[in-house]
Amino acid sequence: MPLVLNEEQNMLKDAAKDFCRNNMPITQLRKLRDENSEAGFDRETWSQMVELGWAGITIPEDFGGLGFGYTGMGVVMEECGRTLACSPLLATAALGAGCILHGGNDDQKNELLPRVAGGELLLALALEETPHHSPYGAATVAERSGDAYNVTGSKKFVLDGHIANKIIVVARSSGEAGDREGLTLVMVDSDADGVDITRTIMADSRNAANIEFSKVQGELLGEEGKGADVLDQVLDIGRILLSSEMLGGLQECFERTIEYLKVREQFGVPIGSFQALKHRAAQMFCEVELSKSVVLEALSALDESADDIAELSSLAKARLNDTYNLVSSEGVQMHGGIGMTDEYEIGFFMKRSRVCEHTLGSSAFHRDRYGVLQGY
Amino acid sequence: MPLVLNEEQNMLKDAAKDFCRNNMPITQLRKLRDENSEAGFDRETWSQMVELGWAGITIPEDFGGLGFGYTGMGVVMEECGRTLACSPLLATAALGAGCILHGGNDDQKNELLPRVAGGELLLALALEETPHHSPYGAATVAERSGDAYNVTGSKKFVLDGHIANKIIVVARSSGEAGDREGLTLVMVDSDADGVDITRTIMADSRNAANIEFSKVQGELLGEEGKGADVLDQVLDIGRILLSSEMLGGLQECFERTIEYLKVREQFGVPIGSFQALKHRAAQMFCEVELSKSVVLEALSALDESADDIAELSSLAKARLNDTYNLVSSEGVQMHGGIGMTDEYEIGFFMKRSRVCEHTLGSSAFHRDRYGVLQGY
Amino acid sequence: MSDMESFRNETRSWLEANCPASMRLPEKEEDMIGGGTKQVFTNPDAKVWLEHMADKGWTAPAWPKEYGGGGLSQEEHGILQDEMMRIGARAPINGMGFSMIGPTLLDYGSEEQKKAHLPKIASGKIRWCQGYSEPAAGSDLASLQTRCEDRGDFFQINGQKIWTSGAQYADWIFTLVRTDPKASKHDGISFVLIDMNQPGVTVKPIRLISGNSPFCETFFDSARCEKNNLVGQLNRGWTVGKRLLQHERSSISGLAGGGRRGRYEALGRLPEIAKQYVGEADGRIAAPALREAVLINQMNQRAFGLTQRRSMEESHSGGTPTFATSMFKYFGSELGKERLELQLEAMGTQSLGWDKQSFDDLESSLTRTWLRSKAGTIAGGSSEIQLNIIAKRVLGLPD
Amino acid sequence: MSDMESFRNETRSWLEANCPASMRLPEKEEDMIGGGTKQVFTNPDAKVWLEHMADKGWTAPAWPKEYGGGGLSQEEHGILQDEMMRIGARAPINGMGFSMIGPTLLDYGSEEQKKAHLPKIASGKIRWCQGYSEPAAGSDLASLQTRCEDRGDFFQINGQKIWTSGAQYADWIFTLVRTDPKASKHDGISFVLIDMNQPGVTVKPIRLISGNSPFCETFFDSARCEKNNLVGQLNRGWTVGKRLLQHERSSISGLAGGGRRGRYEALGRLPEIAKQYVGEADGRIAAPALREAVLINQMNQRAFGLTQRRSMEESHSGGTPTFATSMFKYFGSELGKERLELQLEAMGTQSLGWDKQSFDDLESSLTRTWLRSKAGTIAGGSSEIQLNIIAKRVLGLPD
Repeated sequence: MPLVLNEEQNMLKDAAKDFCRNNMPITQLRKLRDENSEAGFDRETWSQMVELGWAGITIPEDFGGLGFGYTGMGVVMEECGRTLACSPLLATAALGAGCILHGGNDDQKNELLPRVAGGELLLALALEETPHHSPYGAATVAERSGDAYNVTGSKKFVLDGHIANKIIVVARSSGEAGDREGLTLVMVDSDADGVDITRTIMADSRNAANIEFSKVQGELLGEEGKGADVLDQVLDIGRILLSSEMLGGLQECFERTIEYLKVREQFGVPIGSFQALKHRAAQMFCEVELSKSVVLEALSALDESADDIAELSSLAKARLNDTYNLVSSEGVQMHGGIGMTDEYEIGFFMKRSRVCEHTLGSSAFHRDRYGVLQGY
Repeated sequence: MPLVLNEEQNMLKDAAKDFCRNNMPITQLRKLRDENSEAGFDRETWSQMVELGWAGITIPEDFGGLGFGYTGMGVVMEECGRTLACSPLLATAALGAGCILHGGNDDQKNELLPRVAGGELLLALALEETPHHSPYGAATVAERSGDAYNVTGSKKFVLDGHIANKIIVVARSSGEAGDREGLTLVMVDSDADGVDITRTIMADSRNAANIEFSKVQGELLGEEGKGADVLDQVLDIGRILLSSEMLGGLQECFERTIEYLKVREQFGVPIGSFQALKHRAAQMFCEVELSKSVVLEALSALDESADDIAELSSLAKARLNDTYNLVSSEGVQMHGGIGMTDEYEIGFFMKRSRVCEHTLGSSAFHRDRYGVLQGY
Repeated sequence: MSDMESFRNETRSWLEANCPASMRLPEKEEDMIGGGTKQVFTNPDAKVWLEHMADKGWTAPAWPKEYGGGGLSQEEHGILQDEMMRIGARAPINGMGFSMIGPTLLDYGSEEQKKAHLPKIASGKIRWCQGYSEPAAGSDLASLQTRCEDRGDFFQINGQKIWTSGAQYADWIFTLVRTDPKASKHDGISFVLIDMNQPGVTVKPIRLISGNSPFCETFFDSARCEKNNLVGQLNRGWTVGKRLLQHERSSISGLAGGGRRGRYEALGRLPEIAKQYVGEADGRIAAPALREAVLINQMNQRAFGLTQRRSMEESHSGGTPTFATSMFKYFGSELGKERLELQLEAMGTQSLGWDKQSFDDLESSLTRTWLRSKAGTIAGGSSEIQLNIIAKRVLGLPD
Repeated sequence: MSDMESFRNETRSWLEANCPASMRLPEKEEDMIGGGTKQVFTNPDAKVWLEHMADKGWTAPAWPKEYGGGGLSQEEHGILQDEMMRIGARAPINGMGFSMIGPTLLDYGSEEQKKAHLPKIASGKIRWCQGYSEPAAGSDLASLQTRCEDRGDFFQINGQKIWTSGAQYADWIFTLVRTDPKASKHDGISFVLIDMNQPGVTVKPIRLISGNSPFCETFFDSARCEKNNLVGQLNRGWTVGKRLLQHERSSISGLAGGGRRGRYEALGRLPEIAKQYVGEADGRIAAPALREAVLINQMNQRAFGLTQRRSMEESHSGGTPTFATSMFKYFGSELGKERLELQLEAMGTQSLGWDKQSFDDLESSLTRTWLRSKAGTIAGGSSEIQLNIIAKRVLGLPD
């Protein structure tokens, strides 16, 4: 699997960098936060992203997408991560579209994917029921009723749940919480009867939702009881693309910190001349470089449907969690007092890093998973 | 519990410091190693230690000891640790004497303890059967036969096992390896029929033994099946006194390293002026100070028969393991090339630290135990 | 009955009689009393409790009685703290008057200054804040530029201070100013006390990443300072200022009284929280990597507490204390930061909420406390500065 | 069939025919072949294998054929390595001739020097060692004092080198010497090659904490060096020396070929060893804290390996490589050290034996490998030096 970008991917990356810098810098996030934006992202900017094709990068051309692959989507996510850009990319284009692509039947794909690529359909994946990522932890019940399914249960931390048009619910038709068998994916309309959505604003100013489902009627996605087969694939896609976003964020945070070390003077010299800070900076550099490699490898694995996607996804997510935490904490510490102010942007990276860490699996989760996959 | 030494303890400490410096400096350890000493310690020096009363510091005066308490013994161990002094103190005076004092009947105490204090009786505790400390792990069998017990099994890593006159064997009269119930302490003569001792020289040039017991006849110490009650107390004594020794070793190692940082010049300045090394030195200083506090508290707890001895013993051993490892590894690294040479003494501390770490419980063992004792 | 026993009994009875019931409940950060002319008492019991304690001199138990303190010996002070803890009594008042400028005036103030300022601190009438840092002088405190000029009758102050905690609530500010711009960096500095209730002093709160504004920028525009408010000698303020910093570091590290109660009590005990949020297996916190990290943190915390006690015992027993305040500041703040990171890990997504509706009290206060904890290793001399000090002053490593 | 396919087929057949069976078994450290006039072949197959490979030029596959190499392209070289790995073929020979002085002569040597020295390295006839460090010049390499004086016909060398690895087995030494004591530190240094088979050169092995003596002190007492053995210009040796250090760091970090085989193969796979010594529960290493640490180490190792590959791909694809050799030296040696500490933890008291009777091969070789691993972060530029280099050269932080 190649660990360098090809020419097309490099062009996409450059374009994404320009777009994010110009159209969704961190000042946009601050504005969305301070104005308590109803959507949590800017709909105008989203339309522009859709025009660039980003909502359908990984969707095959047959279904109205670009068919550009995961490495392509990864470089876009990375640039979004640099500016902490808020958009429905992860929830809709990675997780939601992934469920339809890997679980949906032809009708569903034909009907829904072009609408995703066209930016008009926003999706959310309602998975978690506890404060910790748990792919098979659903206790939410899916009951068959004729051709449809009724869903009852409560979900937490549903990314973009408050603005999705359709919600894909990870529910259970048999077994109990923790069982891999018996999971069933049911897609419901967010305005259907029995859906009660509470938007929750997180520390990074992004949105998740607590959602209650009471006998909500929806349609099956994939096979009854075999939802985990789809879910496993989709979650790995999500983890790897989120890792790409985190890679962008931590690089930006690291670069800003190095720059600050060069210009901030104390005791008559730039603080970057102090050896203790130099060594910590150099150690971070190593972690950043290792992070780039694992993300690239994991993206390539997705594009090539390699057989070690699961391992690489856990390798990437665990490493990116730890490195983003490290770099953002050191970023604040090395900026000193102004790093603690809301006015300065470095703190935004620290907040984002911790929310990312707990999205789709902490380091402890992924290290355990990696070990199990490797047989220890 | 006091965290400062009283006057008597301070006097003992000063005397111990002088004795160790003059009579058992690290050059003695090197000599014992290079000459492949039969005992692994210097018998002449041991006689002098006995004359100073050290073999019986913790043995009550009624049984011929000094009755000076554990804090007293701790300061002696600490000074021995500074010069990496080899002697039977831990195996005989702490573990062996502890078993007799806490497990023996009056006859056994009257007969044996004065001989321990007099330096003529050397003891060993045969506990471990695996490479990892396991207090209740004995599979070795104790079978009653009249008034005596026959012991069969094999033991590893018996400290000073090759020179002990009597060996206290942790055996089992019921249950299976891992059970706290059913342990029975049996004392056998090392020259009894069926005892097969293989001396093993460890990386720190000290001695342990692998010992095979085939139907070896011995006498009961304490109650049949209730050996763990005695063992728990004795092991905590051993752990805390070993921690005292480690405290001495790590302080000496730390001080030598700081001194080296002041005198070794590179790039025209003392290397101790480099901030990255300064910060690491200052961080070690904190760990060293915390280590002093936990050892003192644990020693006081022994002297006062406090109810948190077990917790403090694990607190101390875990911390001293980690700090000794840190300080000795950093010691070698900061000494650079000469730290890697056998001629220079700093490497001896690193070797001793790792053997100490695996004696009477690693940090993982003691952190787990501390957590269980605290209810989490 | 010994004197101490009878002191204990009297104290116990007096507290039982005088500490209102609501003052024995755990205290939220927003309920803490700082005193001063701008203090608002949302709970009238807090006012009563402050007045009772101030009457006894027990707001500042160890200060001499003539300055409004309690005149207690170290042993009596310990007994008072024990007895207050026994019934869970809150501190009647907190703040820099008690932890910083009070002790500094006791060391360096003139008799007139002690008489003028200490009783008003002890009674809670006047609240103080600190004016040390400046935008260009963070860790390099001595490079401060705020000018203080002799105008004959008085001093005139011009410049800007930053990180003046609680300046928006304070009446007076103690501050380091430059009185001789030509002298070398440490030599032209003086320590002066400035009344903030004057037109030349402006205060602007700084919003932090936690969303709170505990700190301000404070601007001096030809502010006036009477000459009797110079503490110590002119141009020798650095000595006074450094001494005060030690008081500050003790206070941040929890070495002073505050540490006894545990700074994160409101966030629950970490091991129990972890069990609650990740479950337990075989009596242990179910997530093994988290458990190991919690154990390391808690065991370090215990060793740290023992070391604080040892330090106090060593100084009582007349030996030379071998520790540096810097060690407590450094290690204590790093431990606290780590503890909060672990609590985040234990509580997962529930620890990262911002809007208070969807999260319970513990959860939303954790998010903000976590963010605020990042200042612990920056303010009052960063961890890096403390390590420099240990290396130089304690270990004697060369510059 | 493409050229590469046919090259692969030919190589495979040739290896099958020419690599003796015993040369396909895992290699113990003591069996490694270093060449030179003092080489003793305990296994005659090793000699046969070396001769076959040397005849093909495949001891130095990428060197030009005219200097005894194989003249292979990068791609062909990769295929050769793959095919050797496929059958588990040992390297026919190793050493500083290949990893350090050979590449350096290719970069900086005169045509005469290349012709004189490279073929003898490739054939295994001459073995080299390195004379850089001196007792007073460790990390501060450029402060070296060994004098090299012009005696008209030849240079005369006086001084002492330390950490000359394998000097007791070597025939020649490449060394940095001071040719102009008056010039500034970096300017008066030259790079010269010295024949060790002369009376003026004395070698004294240094015993290490591991009990082995892989390094020596090497003394020059009016040793002679022909003038045609000056590499590069007089007084410009620092440039040549630095370039060689990069080759050394690549080799220590495992960036060069060696890394492919895994440096600690003889010690077993860490996760399996851990399972064997502490047991397993539910398919996992039974000790949870150890398991977490092993996972961190192994996952870092994998990320590190990917980064080595990325670095190679970036340099092939014509982009500017963004990495520093220093990063690989630093991270690789720290990882290796950590791995051995973990193996000690896993194997407990069985990992700390000294006498070989009571411990098995794995156990007693581990003890010594662990001790030796401590040199990985010191030799070839310590971790501290590497971090300095990254901070300065890669990140551009100021001095």
